[in-house]
Amino acid sequence: GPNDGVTRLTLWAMGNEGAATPALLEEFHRLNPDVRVSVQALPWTAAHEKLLTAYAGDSLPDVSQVGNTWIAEMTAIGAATPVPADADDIVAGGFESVMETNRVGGRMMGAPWYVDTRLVFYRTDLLARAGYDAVPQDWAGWKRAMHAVKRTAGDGNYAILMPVNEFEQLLTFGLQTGEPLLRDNDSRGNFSSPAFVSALAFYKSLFDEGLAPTMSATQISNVWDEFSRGFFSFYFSGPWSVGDFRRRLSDAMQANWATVGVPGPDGPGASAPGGSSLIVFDSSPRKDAAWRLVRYLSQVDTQARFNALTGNLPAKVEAWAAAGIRSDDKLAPFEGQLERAVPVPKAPEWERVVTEMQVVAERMVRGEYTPETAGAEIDRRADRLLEKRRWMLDQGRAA
Amino acid sequence: MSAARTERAAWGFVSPALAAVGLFLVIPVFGALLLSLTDFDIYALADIRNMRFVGLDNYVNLLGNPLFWTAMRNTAWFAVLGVPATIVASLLAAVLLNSKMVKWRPIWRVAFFAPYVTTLVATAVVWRYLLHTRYGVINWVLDGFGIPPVDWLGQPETAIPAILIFAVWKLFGYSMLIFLAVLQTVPEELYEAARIDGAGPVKQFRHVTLPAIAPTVLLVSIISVATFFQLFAEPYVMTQGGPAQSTVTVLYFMYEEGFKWWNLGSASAVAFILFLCIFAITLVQLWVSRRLGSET
Amino acid sequence: MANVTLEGVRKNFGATEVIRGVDLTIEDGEFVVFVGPSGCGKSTLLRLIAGLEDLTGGDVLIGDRNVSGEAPADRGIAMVFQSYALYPHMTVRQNMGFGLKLAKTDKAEVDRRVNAAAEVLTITDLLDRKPKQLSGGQRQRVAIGRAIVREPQVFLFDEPLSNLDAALRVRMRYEFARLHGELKTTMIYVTHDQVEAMTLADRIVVLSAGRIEQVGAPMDLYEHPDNLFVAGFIGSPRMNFLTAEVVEASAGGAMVRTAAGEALTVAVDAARAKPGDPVTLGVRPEHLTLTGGDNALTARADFVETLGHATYAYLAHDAAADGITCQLPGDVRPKAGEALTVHVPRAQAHLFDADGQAFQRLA
Amino acid sequence: MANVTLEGVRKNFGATEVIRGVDLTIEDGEFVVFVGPSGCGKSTLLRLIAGLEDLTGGDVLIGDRNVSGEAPADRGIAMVFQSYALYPHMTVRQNMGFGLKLAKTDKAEVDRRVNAAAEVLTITDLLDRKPKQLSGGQRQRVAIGRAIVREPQVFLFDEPLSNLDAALRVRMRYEFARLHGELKTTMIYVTHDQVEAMTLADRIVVLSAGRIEQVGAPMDLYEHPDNLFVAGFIGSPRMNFLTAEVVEASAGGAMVRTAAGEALTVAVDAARAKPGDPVTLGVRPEHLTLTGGDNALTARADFVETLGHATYAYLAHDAAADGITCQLPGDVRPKAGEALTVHVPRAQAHLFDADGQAFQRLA
Amino acid sequence: MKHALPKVLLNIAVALIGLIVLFPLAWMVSVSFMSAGEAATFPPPLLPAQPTLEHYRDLFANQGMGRYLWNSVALAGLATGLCLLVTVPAGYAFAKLSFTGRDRLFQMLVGAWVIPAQIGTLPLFLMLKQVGLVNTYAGALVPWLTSIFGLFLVRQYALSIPDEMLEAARVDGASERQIFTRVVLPTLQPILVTLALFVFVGSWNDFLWPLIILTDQSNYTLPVALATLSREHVQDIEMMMAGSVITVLPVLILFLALQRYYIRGMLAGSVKG
Ligand SMILES: Nc1ncnc2c1ncn2[C@@H]1O[C@H](COP(=O)(O)OP(=O)(O)OP(=O)(O)O)[C@@H](O)[C@H]1O
Ligand SMILES: Nc1ncnc2c1ncn2[C@@H]1O[C@H](COP(=O)(O)OP(=O)(O)OP(=O)(O)O)[C@@H](O)[C@H]1O
Ligand SMILES: [Mg+2]
Ligand SMILES: [Mg+2]
Repeated sequence: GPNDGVTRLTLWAMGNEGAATPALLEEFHRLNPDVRVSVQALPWTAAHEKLLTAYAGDSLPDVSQVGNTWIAEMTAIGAATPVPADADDIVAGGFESVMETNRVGGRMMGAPWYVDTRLVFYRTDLLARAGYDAVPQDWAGWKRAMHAVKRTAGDGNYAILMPVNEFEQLLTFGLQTGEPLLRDNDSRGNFSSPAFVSALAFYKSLFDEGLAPTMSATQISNVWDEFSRGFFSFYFSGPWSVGDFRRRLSDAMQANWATVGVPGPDGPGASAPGGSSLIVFDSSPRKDAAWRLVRYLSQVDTQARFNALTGNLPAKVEAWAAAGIRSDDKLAPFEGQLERAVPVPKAPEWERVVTEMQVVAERMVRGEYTPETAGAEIDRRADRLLEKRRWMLDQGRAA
Repeated sequence: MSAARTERAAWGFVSPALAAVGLFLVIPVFGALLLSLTDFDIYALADIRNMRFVGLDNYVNLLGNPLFWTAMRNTAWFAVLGVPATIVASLLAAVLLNSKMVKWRPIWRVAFFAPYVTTLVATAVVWRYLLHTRYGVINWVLDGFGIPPVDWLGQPETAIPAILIFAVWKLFGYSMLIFLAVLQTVPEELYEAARIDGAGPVKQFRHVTLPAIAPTVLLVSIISVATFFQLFAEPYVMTQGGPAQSTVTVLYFMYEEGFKWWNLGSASAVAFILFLCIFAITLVQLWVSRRLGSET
Repeated sequence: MANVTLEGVRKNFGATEVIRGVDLTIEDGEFVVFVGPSGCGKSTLLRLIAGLEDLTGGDVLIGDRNVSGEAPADRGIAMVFQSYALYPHMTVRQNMGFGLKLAKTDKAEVDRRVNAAAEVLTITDLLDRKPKQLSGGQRQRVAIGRAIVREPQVFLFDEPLSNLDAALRVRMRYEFARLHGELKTTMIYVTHDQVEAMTLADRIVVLSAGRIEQVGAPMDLYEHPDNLFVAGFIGSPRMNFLTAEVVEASAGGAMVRTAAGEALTVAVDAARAKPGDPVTLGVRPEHLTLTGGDNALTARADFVETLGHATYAYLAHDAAADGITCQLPGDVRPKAGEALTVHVPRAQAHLFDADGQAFQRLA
Repeated sequence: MANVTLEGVRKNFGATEVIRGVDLTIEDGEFVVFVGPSGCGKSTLLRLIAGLEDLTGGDVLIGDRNVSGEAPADRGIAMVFQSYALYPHMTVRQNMGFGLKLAKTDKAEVDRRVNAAAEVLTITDLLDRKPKQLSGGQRQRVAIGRAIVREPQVFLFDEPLSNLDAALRVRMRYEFARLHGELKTTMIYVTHDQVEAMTLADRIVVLSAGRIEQVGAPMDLYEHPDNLFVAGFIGSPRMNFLTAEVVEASAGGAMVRTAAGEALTVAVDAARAKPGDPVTLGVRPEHLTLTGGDNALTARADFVETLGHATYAYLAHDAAADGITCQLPGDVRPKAGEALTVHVPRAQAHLFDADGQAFQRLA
Repeated sequence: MKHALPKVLLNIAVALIGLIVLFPLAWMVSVSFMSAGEAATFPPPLLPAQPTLEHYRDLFANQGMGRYLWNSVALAGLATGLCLLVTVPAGYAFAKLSFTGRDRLFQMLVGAWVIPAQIGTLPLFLMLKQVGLVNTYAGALVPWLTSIFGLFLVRQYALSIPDEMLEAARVDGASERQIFTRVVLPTLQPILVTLALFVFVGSWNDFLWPLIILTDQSNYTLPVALATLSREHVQDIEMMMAGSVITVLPVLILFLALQRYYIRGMLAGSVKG
């Protein structure tokens, strides 16, 4: 019954985490018999809108996993609460670029749970067949390698898979240029800067030159099968795919793939610090218990177990050793990539801006825009989206 | 006194329904009109002071928003291609099923109609796999005819036709029923008179069947236009608006604007434009049916 | 114009026999009416002649040509349907000319024929209207017009007046008589309305359950029905029937005793009957009188209806299961409950044997 | 049982006056029939008596009690509707007992009354059926039974037989007469069927456009219609009317000249007429004969219908816009086109003045 | 005999259409019994090599399908009940009882009918948020209270009730409420079945509104859950087919059992789809 002295918490978790968290919580329940957590799983593709809908409908959970790019938005609408001053230990010891994404107005709004960033998965055997024993670390070299792969891959196969409805690839290329993506206190787009246009041009050229199929993720029935069939040899993804590939690829195939940092314009490149944080919602009447849960989930040993369950990379550097990640040749490259990570702008509208960016980029790939006109178009769309933010800044209502 | 008594009872009977309609339909519609004149968004949801009255700005912005026009154009394509396809399919089915020579007609009638009652989301999921580029049954059949596989849902050029194949499959049974009902009102004697006049099957169709159902073709096309204007779940489930937003419909656009990005003001403006479109269609429909009514 | 001959015509729908062997010759120019109870096969027989149904057995000859295998359009017939079956989207002119157009008749000729038919039917000023804009009677005329322009050898009509109101029906009945007088084409007409049959027909064909019961001129059927069925079917109110037994019988007449014990004589040739045979005595309500003394029945009036122009008395009688109806002059007004003595005119009574076959009346 | 009095009853639907002031007294136990053309207000008047419509003016008294403001259920009436209006989901027993049940009548008493009514109507073995399982006549009986169990003071019937076929109608007509004989309750009966009116009524009320035209016993109306309307309305076939002009007039009779020039004498009290007055001569088809020489019209037969029991001749005549109909004996069979001399019996002719009011007949 | 050839051709044509129409549904059922990954091969297999119930088990055991099924049943059932409760008396009154302003009100309802329901969704959401009905059954049920279509359907049918029957009841001494419950309702029974079926199927299949108003996964209806699942499990064809079967089957069975009623309603409502 509801009056049995037990605090009931709801935790929203996305994708894999939704499935894995209940196991992680058994220990928590043992340690905290007065708290009971129920986990609800959301699909990633619907998570953002679900969070906003729940916020609009006053039906947010107590705690939720959120993509760490969304924290600024959750803060702006007043949904998130800052990590309590006396609970700094929860967030201590993380990667700096990731910590930065959780910081809004100088306060930590979320506790990094796991980190990820994207790097390149590739078929060592196919690369070798094409005459390469390592992935070149600059764009030009990388593209040459892709051409070589494409030539040897056989009809109907490609070098790289970059689903045209995913923005992460282009975003990564954009971040690698070093030029900020928004300007004027994040109130205007900066996508027509020559740097970003060059990223657009590189992105587009991979499709134009037949290296990447013009496909969206919904059309790939499953990635690992296609990967092992050689439909593509390079794949842009995060740590979760390591687990997937290990589980789903055949034993024979295990020796034939590896991961490597993303090549940059001229040398190893940056990528966006991804991953999820845990936030406690301001609407929750059970914040104490909620922070207890967050603290538990942030502990080094919990994170290590979490890694074992999901393959997710711990947010705390200390946990990397505990989980033995550094000795894992597939995961080790992530550490370097994370250290090179560059945070994305913290405007609450960012999610939408980046979605528009991808919409335009997809059309560019399909031939509607050149890189230059695409950059201008993204700016135009971004500026419209940021109009309200400019007004709010004028009114002093936004940071 | 008897009049007073029925009057009182009648109000008791109608007031719950009227209250519900007023509260949950009429007020929200006026609310939508008001909302469309504001920039109500997620910030306003947090703090109502963050809302501004912007007059017709939402409408003006929409007119300048390429995605809106994309949505309008896509929707128009859905209607322009879907309506004739639905009519041809349903008319063909109805004429076949109206023939006394066909066996098990009641069973076929129910079978053809069955897709209409199935859950759209579920059948959309099914069709997504039927339309799959590599493993889909449809490409397999095409393969049998030596046609190379088509990337149905992956290319902007084929995504609308692909969704339409599904939509027609789902919807044609309904129009078929209407046609069947009308065909059954064509008196048998008219066909016999035509036979005595020397008309063969083709002439009978041309001179007896077709004139009889002509008004219904119009009616069905109007109904179908309205239906195609309200496509939402099909793209939501099958393509999420892609590829390259080629399947974003007006309603899908409204949904994203409103419930994904929480720009309720702008979404309300979309809703109103959608309303005006459907309203115009319905006016035409009423006008047509009145015209037809007055002729009989 | 042509004669029509049916030879052993039979028709089954699935397992049910609907027409069970009909032989009939209709003379050139004759107006023949099919009557019979609902479902007896009148329409089916007509449609077999038209070619709208396939024969199960037998042959149909029109103008001495066997048309059994031919399409309706080739038989030289024209049909007018109960519901008129006008093409709703065509004008009257188009409706009437449609068959000719399909036959690729010359346009001037089509116009000529349509105009001529319209004149005959006085619908010339309706030619450009659509059927919807016409009254019931006008539609009926158009339907006939459509038949006329085909210049058929035989007209077929299936209850053409049954959709009209009573007043219009009387007028259109008159039109049919006039039309037949004018065109002199063979006409076959199906109806269930006695008055239509009696007033229009040269000969009436009475059908029952897919067989012909009797064929004859209207007054012949009224005065000399061959059997109980025809006797009961023709005439309104219905003929009264009394169960009786033969007392004496000869070629010059018969004496019978009703089940109630009354002895009555009937002027029929009863040579084939013998005393003791069960028979049915028939007498029409309009032939019964309260005057005339002998050859009478006595019965109690159950119920009397005074209508002014006539008085109907309904009598209970032991020999008549359905009672006896008397049609009396309007100024004769017996009271309900009164016992009446009803005179049965010898010369106007009918007598039927146990099989329902009539004895030949002498009158 | 009670008398019914209408005092200045008026009813408007919106702006249209439907009942324009009706005063009428119906005696206790009387059988009164309302007739009149469609839309004249018969049903409305009946429903005003039942309390199903609110009065616009005037009063309704039942058993000397003013019931104008009372609910239908409290007026002591029972009504039988044209469509029977049986509750389709209830059995016959439930249908009949419904009103009593609503009035919380004791269950045993309900049963007793239902059984008694069922017995009167011989529907005892139908009590457990649903209306769908009944024939038209049986349904009609149930509807009457439902009225009987209420033990009303007045029965109201609105065209109770119009949904039945002709044969059944005759039988049910008889049932009504019997029922009235048995129950002796006041009955008010609306019909548009003349035969029903003539055979059932103690008195007929002829309505036209919301007003009473004449009230009287059936034969009174037939023989002495007050005006042209009643004369034309009562009797079938309709009375023939000829336009004429008075030549001589006195209390002992009148001589008129028809528009065609024939001089005819009529046995009416024409004291208030003077020569030259325009009048209408009326004579019923059944009173015209081909024998009888003088006081005759000559006319050409347009069309003759021989039906066996009677022959109808339709004559064209200059004084009769609608032609003249003659009902002749079945064995008289003139030919169409023949010129006939038709005798108008002086004593059975009617004469109406320019306002349509009848001159009193002497016979 | 002489119609043999066209007859055969016609029947073949109809059977062909039947095949096309029914194939997707049959395929859905067949694939739902295949083992994981079996359907993702070319050429696509039509029948499972080794029928298995694993996906159904998985859906109920791990994916919460039981909960969604219950939500769907409960919501569709409640929607049906409420809709009947509100629309039936009103439909009857508009058909058979005269009251001031009836015709004008009815015209206004006809006018309101023209409005696509989607327009009001945004403000309605905000209104329900104000009263705390977002993410509740009650919120999900609201649109079914405003079924003008149901009202019209009932009215249309009620028009055919003879006035005389109501008057007979009045003469019998029934109050207006008694007339409605004891005379009218039993008479309306066929249309009540039609309407109930309609609302049930409509609310079962409804997608947009539950998607918006039911934010909590534990409140999802089958279509919403299926749409969500299908985004997560694109690759698990067989499991998605099992989910589709669970979603479609109940309405399909209901429809097949009562198709006569459904089709009648469909034709009555053909003025607006
Ligand atoms: N197409 C058909 N299939 C099966 N039975 C039929 C068909 N057409 C007619 N019948 C049956 O044949 C019998 C005769 O029908 P027909 O229409 O000829 O009767 P009818 O004498 O014209 O009757 P009515 O006076 O009612 O028009 C009926 O029992 C009818 O049910
Ligand atoms: N509820 C009503 N509202 C308006 N007018 C009505 C109403 N009921 C009847 N009327 C009108 O009142 C007039 C009399 O109708 P009523 O039904 O009494 O005629 P009636 O003599 O019974 O005719 P019928 O023989 O056709 O039954 C008609 O003109 C009719 O149109
Ligand atoms: Mg027939
Ligand atoms: Mg009436």
